[in-house]
Amino acid sequence: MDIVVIMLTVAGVFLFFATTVGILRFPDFYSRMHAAGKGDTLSSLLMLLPLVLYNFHELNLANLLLAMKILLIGVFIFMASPTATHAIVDAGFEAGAKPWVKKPEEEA
Amino acid sequence: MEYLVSHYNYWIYILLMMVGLYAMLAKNNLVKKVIGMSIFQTAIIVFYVSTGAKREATIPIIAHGHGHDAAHAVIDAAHYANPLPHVLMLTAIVVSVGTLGVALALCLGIYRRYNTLEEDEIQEQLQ
Amino acid sequence: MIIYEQAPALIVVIPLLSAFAINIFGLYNRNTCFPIALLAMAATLGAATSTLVRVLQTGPISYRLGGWPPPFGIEYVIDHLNGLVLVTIAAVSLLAVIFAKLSVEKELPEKIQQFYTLFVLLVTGLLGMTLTGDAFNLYVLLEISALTGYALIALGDNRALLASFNYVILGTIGASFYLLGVGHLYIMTGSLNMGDLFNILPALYATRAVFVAFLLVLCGVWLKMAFFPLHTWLPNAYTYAPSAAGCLVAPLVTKVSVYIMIRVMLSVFSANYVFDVLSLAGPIVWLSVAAILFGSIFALAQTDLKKMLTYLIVAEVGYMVGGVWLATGYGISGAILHIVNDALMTFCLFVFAGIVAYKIGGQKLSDLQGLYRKMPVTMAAFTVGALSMIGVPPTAGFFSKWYLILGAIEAGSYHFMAALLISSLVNAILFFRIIEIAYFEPKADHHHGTESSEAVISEAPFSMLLPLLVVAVGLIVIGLYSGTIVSNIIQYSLPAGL
Amino acid sequence: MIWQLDISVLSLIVLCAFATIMVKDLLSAAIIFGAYSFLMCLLWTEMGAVDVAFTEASVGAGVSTILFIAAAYQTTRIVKPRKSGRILAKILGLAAAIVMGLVLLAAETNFPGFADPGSPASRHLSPYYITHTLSDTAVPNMVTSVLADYRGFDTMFETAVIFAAGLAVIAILRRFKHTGRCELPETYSISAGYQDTIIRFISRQLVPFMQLFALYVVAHGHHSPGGGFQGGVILGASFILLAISYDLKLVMNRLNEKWNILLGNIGVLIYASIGFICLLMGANFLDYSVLSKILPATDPVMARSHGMLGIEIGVAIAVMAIVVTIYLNLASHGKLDKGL
Repeated sequence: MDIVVIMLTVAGVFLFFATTVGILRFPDFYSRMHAAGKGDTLSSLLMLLPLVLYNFHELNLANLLLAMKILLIGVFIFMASPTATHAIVDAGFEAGAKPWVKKPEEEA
Repeated sequence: MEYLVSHYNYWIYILLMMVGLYAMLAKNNLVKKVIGMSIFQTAIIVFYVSTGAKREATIPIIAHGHGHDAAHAVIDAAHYANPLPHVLMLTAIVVSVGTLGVALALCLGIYRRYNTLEEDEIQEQLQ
Repeated sequence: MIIYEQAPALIVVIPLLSAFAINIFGLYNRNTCFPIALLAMAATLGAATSTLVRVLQTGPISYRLGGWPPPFGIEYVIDHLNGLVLVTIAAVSLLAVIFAKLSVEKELPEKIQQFYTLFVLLVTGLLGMTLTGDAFNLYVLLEISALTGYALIALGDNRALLASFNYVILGTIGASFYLLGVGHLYIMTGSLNMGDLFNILPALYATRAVFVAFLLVLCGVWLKMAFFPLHTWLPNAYTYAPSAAGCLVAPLVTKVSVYIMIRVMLSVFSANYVFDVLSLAGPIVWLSVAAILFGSIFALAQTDLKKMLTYLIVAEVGYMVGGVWLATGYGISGAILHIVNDALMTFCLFVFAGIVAYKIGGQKLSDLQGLYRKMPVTMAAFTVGALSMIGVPPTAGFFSKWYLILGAIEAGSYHFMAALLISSLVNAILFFRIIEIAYFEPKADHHHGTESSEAVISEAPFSMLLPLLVVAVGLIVIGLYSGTIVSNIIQYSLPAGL
Repeated sequence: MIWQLDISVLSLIVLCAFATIMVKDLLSAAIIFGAYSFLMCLLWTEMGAVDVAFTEASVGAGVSTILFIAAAYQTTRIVKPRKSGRILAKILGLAAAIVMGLVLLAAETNFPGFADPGSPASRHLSPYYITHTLSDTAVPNMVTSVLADYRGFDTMFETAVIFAAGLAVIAILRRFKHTGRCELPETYSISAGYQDTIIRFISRQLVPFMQLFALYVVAHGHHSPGGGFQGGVILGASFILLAISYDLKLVMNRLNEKWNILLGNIGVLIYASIGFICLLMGANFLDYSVLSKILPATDPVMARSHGMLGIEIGVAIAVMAIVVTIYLNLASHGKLDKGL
């Protein structure tokens, strides 16, 4: 059990790290939001799951309720985070942010 | 080291207060002044909350406190953080959001009249 | 007798509940706002007076809110000092609400309902600040009166918004300093109740933290009362406020801050600590001398009636702060008496300015020409207020100044005495200038100059005249009875040993 | 109390504070200020002040940020550089800040150490609250019991402060000239401008859950962090979410201006009237224990608990209405027609 918890947490932290790197390093607005939207959602979930599992060390009603609450947070993040990313991208599109393309002379 | 661990909170709150006060007095943009005001107020909240913290103590909610028999359980004050500063700061947060609303409303009104948020430009228009 | 026992709570609860009543009924019919506000203020005055009478009969009262014993719950403490201030606040706000009726209908026809609600809430805040015996509760009420004050000032036209914004920034710094000072006291003692702090603090008088706490509270209150170097928000804010709001805010807010300063100095700290342990009295008296001179000189330079009055407020705040810090019995009595007198005098003059704005429309001194002919009653009442401001017997202003001067002599602060005399002289020049202008007819080169010499009497409406007359009579009556007030009320609020 | 964590969060906070006041764009400043508030929540949770953290999360990070954004949207987001020759204010501000910092630093050396269980603040009043909250009021969350009962009078005025703030915003911004009373459209219609279906759909799905959660926070404040204020802010936030993803009209259809003001009044009135009823029944103002005479099957202790629930509901109603009012007025410049 503990091993699973640790592995999931480490995976979550790694993904968070990758997201951050992505936000900093990607070339344009859209790909940065891509990193933020996808990476953030999954890594948050990966951080919450081990918390749920960790709670089951001692199985009783209170812990079960707590686990339910944490899962609800996960559901909320799953809905809200991509929507927020979508909204930001949408706003960026309306504001006229140009997607990054390879330099024309390279293509030619 | 011992001293640092037991006093770093106070240093940080003083630093935040200085940042806030500087922004309130020296910034030219009115909304920036309001932001400074919020920082100033949160700094005071940090100070108060620091007074309520207690080593080896948990959050100020009595565990397993449901029902009437719980009233007879022995409660040790050292196990729970000090609730009083928390209560005071709830009030302070509410007051600060009220002040924030009023200050921003004034900013909007000023912008409606002078069409700028910069203090020096408003002063020029007044002269 | 529920009413009798619960009067301390009722003083605050009546205006609070009526504020909501005004707002709810005002949604449906705007004409209900004024009667409710009037009734509420009258009932508040009744409760305040009965409380003061009870204090005079039985000594200080303690009222436990929520029924909890003092250091744990919040406590109201009414003694002679705040009983007197309470009655003053309640009386001035009753008169102000009478004055406000027509003025609001003319200046703010759209926002009558908001105006009265904010007005009554402001009074609630001021009364609560005066009543409370809990240092943190005072902060909350300070913020109520501050927020409503910002809004009332911002309702005015012409530059009021910017003035109000500056007031928000500086007022928040002041309130936050007060809060931080209370926080310093809390971290050192663990208590928030003023009486409790008074008992615990003596053991900690030697620490720097308590000294800094005192400084912070003092600076916070000074910002709120616009004491000299920290006064910059006041003149603009009070000048551009609507007349009806100015009549409430200008007389009361600074005075209540002075009361808080006295309360903190004498009931949280002690006279012994403040005057003997700290060596601040000398510099602060000098500062108040500077405030008096600065306020007087700037008042002399103004051509706008209201702005002149606001600089006079800055000078008057100097009187009271200096009087308290003289650290003599006479000085403190004079300062406390001056809280009452100055509230009435400032009210009188601001009501006059409001009537001028209502009838004539302008606030420039030159607009006042020929007023003695046009409004003899108004000008008579104004003259009483002006004489009191100058300090001519038997008006009230003379007696508080007399006590302050006696205090200055007793303390040997001759510079403070000199400043008082100079300021009286400046006031005399100022007000005689106004009276002179008002005596003269408008220039005959007016296109209907022949008609104006007919001396048409067009007095202010009765509801505006009434508060002015009441307060003018009040100034003389209080002047005549000031000996009684000092020996029966103020005497008991002095710290022992002075 | 993990001081390493504390210090890292605190240094991030300081970084955010500097960034907020340095950045040349008001929108960025608002967002960074939101991050600052969230870090504050983290800090306070870590110090054991869960209720304060909860409030800061809903108010500081949520509503304040939205208000800043609305203000920037209605005015301008550009911060112009200061004109030359106006450095006096800067020097003055810096001097004031440094003097204040030094004075506070001088006082700080006298303070008891951080989180010292033997400090006066932990020994003088607070043990009474901690040990008596259950026997006096039957409320395990002592923050709630101190807030609503021992110091309930403070809280009443705190609610009055927020009410006054809402009223002040109306008084300052609201312009009645255009419409005598609120004009509502016949049927709800999507306003002009590009609006996204995904955002609308998700927001609409989330709103009921947010409101349910808010009610839970209000009702469960006796046993867990939360209470009337936090619940009210979340309720208000659900309306703000609707206003952002759709438009102001949709919100005004459900909660028009008159109702908003009325609810704000009613909320505080509930609080004050409960106190007043106690007074009429012969006890002191806000002494809920006397309510046991009129509430069926309650002893004075439970009456206190019920009284607190009553006032929490009042606080929640008032705060919700006022938060919505402030937002609507700020976002539409007082015209309440359209906005962010």
